[in-house]
Amino acid sequence: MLLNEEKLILNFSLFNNWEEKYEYLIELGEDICFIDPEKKTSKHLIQGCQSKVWLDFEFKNDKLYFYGDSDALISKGLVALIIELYSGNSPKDILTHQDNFFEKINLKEHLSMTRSNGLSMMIKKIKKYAYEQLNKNG
Amino acid sequence: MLLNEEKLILNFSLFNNWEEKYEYLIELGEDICFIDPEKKTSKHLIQGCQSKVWLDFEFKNDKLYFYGDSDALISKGLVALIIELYSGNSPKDILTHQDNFFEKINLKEHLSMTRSNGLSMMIKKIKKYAYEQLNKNG
Amino acid sequence: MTGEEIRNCFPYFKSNKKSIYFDSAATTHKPQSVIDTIISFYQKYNSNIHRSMNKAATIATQKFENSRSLVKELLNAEHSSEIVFTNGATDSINLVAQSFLKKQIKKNDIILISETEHHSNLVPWQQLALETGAKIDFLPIRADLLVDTDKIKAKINDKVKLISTHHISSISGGKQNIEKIIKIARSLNIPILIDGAQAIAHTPIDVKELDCDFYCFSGHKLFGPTGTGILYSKSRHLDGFIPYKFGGGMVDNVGLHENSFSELPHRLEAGTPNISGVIGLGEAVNFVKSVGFSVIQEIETSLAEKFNHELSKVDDCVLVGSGPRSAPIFTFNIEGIHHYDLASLLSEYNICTRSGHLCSQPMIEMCGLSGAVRASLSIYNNEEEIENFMVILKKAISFLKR
Amino acid sequence: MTGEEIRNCFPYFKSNKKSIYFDSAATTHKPQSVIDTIISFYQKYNSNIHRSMNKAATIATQKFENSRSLVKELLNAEHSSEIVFTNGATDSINLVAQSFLKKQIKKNDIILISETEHHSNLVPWQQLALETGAKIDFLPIRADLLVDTDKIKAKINDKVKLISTHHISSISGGKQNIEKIIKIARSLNIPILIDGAQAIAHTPIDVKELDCDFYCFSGHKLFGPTGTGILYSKSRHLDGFIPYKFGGGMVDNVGLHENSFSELPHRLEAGTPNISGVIGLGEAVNFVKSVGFSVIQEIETSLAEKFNHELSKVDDCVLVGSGPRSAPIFTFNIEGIHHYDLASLLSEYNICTRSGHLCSQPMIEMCGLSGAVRASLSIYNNEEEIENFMVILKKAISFLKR
Ligand SMILES: Cc1ncc(COP(=O)(O)O)c(C=O)c1O
Ligand SMILES: Cc1ncc(COP(=O)(O)O)c(C=O)c1O
Repeated sequence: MLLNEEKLILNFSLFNNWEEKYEYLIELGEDICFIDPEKKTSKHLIQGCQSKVWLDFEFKNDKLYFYGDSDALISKGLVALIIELYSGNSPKDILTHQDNFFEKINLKEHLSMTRSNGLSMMIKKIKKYAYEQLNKNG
Repeated sequence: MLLNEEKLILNFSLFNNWEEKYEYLIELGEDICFIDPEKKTSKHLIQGCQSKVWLDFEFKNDKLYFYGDSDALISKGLVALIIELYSGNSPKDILTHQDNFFEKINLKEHLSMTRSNGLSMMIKKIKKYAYEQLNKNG
Repeated sequence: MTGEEIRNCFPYFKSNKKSIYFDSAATTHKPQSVIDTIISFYQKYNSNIHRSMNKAATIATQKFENSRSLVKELLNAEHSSEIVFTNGATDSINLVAQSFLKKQIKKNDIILISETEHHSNLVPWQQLALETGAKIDFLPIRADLLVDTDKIKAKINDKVKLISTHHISSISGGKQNIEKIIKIARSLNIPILIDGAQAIAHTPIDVKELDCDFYCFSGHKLFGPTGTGILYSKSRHLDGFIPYKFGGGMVDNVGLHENSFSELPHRLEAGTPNISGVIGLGEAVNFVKSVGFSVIQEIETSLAEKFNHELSKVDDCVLVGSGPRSAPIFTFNIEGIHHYDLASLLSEYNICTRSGHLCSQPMIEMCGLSGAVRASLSIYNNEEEIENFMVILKKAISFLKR
Repeated sequence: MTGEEIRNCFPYFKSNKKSIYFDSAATTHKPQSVIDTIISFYQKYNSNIHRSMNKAATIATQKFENSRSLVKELLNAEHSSEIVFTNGATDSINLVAQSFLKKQIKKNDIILISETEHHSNLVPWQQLALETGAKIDFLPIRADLLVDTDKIKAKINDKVKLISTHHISSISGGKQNIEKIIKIARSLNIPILIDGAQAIAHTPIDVKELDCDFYCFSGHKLFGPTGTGILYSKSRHLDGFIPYKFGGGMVDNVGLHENSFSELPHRLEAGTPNISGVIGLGEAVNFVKSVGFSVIQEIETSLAEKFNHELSKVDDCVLVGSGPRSAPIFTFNIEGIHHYDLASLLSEYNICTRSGHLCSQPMIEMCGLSGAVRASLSIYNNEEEIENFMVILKKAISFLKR
């Protein structure tokens, strides 16, 4: 389990319908850990055929922290959610984390459309960063 | 209608079962207008993936005459039948002949498997010869 | 047939009473008769074709070749042998690129397409250009996003070795003046390919009258099975096609080092084809024939008018391409709302649309957009669905704009 | 499952009570569950995949990708991304030739195959050789028509850029010692492709254990739909595959003159794929899993023994390939009778076999034949059919020998 995972699953379990879930997502997106605007370059861009996602990271005190953004409200919320989930964890915990989190919160749909949005690519990238950190230090 | 067409359709209509039809075909093949054995070369060969057919022709008194052979009994009978049908007719009659003959005698199956035996290729060749003669003379 | 009767032919709507399917430009549903044809193939005379000498194989082969004749009639081609079965429009275009154009195109030659093509009619040419040193050039486009036929000639010179463009746009539903484009190509003796993927279900095609060199489409957009496609090619080009897939079924005589290819079109259809798909496609053609294009066009025109009228009442809605429509395809954005957000919400409301760059990124970018939402209708849709769609669209907008 | 229970899964036999289907090497029948999967796709969640953001598309995409995982498990591949969907074994082999080998093969390089290959594993290499100036060379063959693994090394030098051979023969049913062939290729660092078209329905495959570079098969020979196929490729090769079909669905970012390709394996799957077919193939894999290869092999071994025993009592019968069989495939001639005549008669008696050169002309000619009759069985056949077949075979022989 990652740091915030339980809390997030609990939050999502409280919604009675998708409207509430989306409202929550959109709110999450408003408080996203923003990527430095100067870093919104192709280097940090994850291109889906529908929405754009930018992602950056930082390694501090043996933990990974992520920063991101997206051009669409809902995907920004999803990016914020993914950041909430992974930020502040150790590379090892991130790498070994099983992806059924999104099934648990019933958002798998958004994640399975690999090529619509950049989200599953984003998770791949997060794991790649974790892998690289692990190899650098270990 | 070609010269022998009516007679051939009548003959086939007399059979009660396929055994009789095949016996008749095999007999027909025994009396085939044989192609000159020297002409059994690749030039006169029509290659199917199952049986081989050789075909030659002659143009005499404004009529086309065909000679052939095959390496299998039944296709030899079919070749003989096709020769019976077309030989002795004018190029024009051959060219304008409609191919439902084989439906009428219930042998379409053998003809439709284009690439199993050379038969439909053989008919194409016969029509091609007829076309060439017509253009030479007309 | 009435619209209601047509809808009843499609079992999808019986299983999906609550959803609205406005994604027919991506793929159409299949009438029960097409599904039954596939079932009947697998249950009754399943067999490989062209090869085996047995009764099941004979029936299967005849049905397979009968589909070829049906497509030949649909397009009013001259001969059945001008109809090549492929896996889809994409495959057909690649076939023209690899088997026809590649052998005759040289460095600095030009392939003339447009910026408004679907990726499938763009990327194969980009790649061929990369490979051969040829160049891509683009037909001039008018404000209505269609080719400006008055200005084509300026783009043409003796370096142009092929023109390829679409018949009806997958974005705007607009119909090119392909008659005129083909006439120009013809007069200059340049081969022309028409991508009919979005036209085939909406308008009758007569390749003899059009006099185009190539015409292609996908079965799955004509109420037929997935994994089927057609390339029509004039015989005189087809004769020179160099196969680019090799194997069983396309060779007559095979030696250890060389072989001779079969007659056309079999030479271009290597391996066991999608037999059930092709036979199902034949039935789809029968279905279209039984409805008739005059009925199809009548229904679709009235659906398009209704949709257009209703959409015009939605605030801040901007359509991509505003000319007259030959297919009920509407691509739009709501100002201030991201298309991804809108499509996500529509999806939650059980509406099937498509959003994003719609496999036409250059065109979308040419319009200054990052994407859009597309609602594409077909003969089985009805006015009630359009009304419900508008209600939900407005709900989604107010949710996102709150 | 018992043989009887298995047979009952196949509706073909209910519609064809009087016929004997011994042509499973050409194509297998489909269990009702596979047909139902196709019906259910078209009736319930028909939709294009990977592109549209809506519920039907999500289900379709998930089922499509689930088929990839099922095939990955069937072959015990490392990653799902090593499984590329093609249109059939022929298509898979062409993909390796065009996308993998072509870019690295040069004049006088050697492609090592055998004279006993199916045309689909021969003609693509001949053509690539013609195109590139490379040469085809042939693995040594033993009297039992299998590759002589003791003599392979003599054929190998640093010019050899690929080895390709079949797993189980479509003519003799014999199984190559591919374990050993692969080991030799591996030790010399030569990529090796195994054509598993005739193996996939008869024997479990473990590509990790085999350690081959490529493995391919067709869905329609594994109780699945037509128009589907698989190429398994080790990731490290796949990374370097240059797509040879371009279009929608295989590009991430498209500009007017260049573009970037999607991640693997999508990059190699341009255009709308055979969605219903692939989903049906997944169900076919489930079916095979539910029967299990131990049951399959038990049934087939006993059928093969029975067939062999009965056929040995037929006068003047000459088998092609006489070694042990790993699939119940019997190719034979009756001396003095042309295979075409025999197959024609069997067909009149409602027996489905195949005859001719069986898409393996070099092998048939190597055996000094112009063709042969092939009876190929599968798990749904039974002993009674074998007995009836023999009675009819003898009738046909006496008819032709009269
Ligand atoms: C205009 C156009 N061309 C080509 C295609 C490609 O069709 P397919 O994916 O069936 O090969 C499409 C389908 O989206 C299209 O709309
Ligand atoms: C050994 C072998 N390889 C390849 C193939 C080609 O399969 P397909 O025609 O399904 O592409 C076959 C099928 O006949 C075969 O038996």
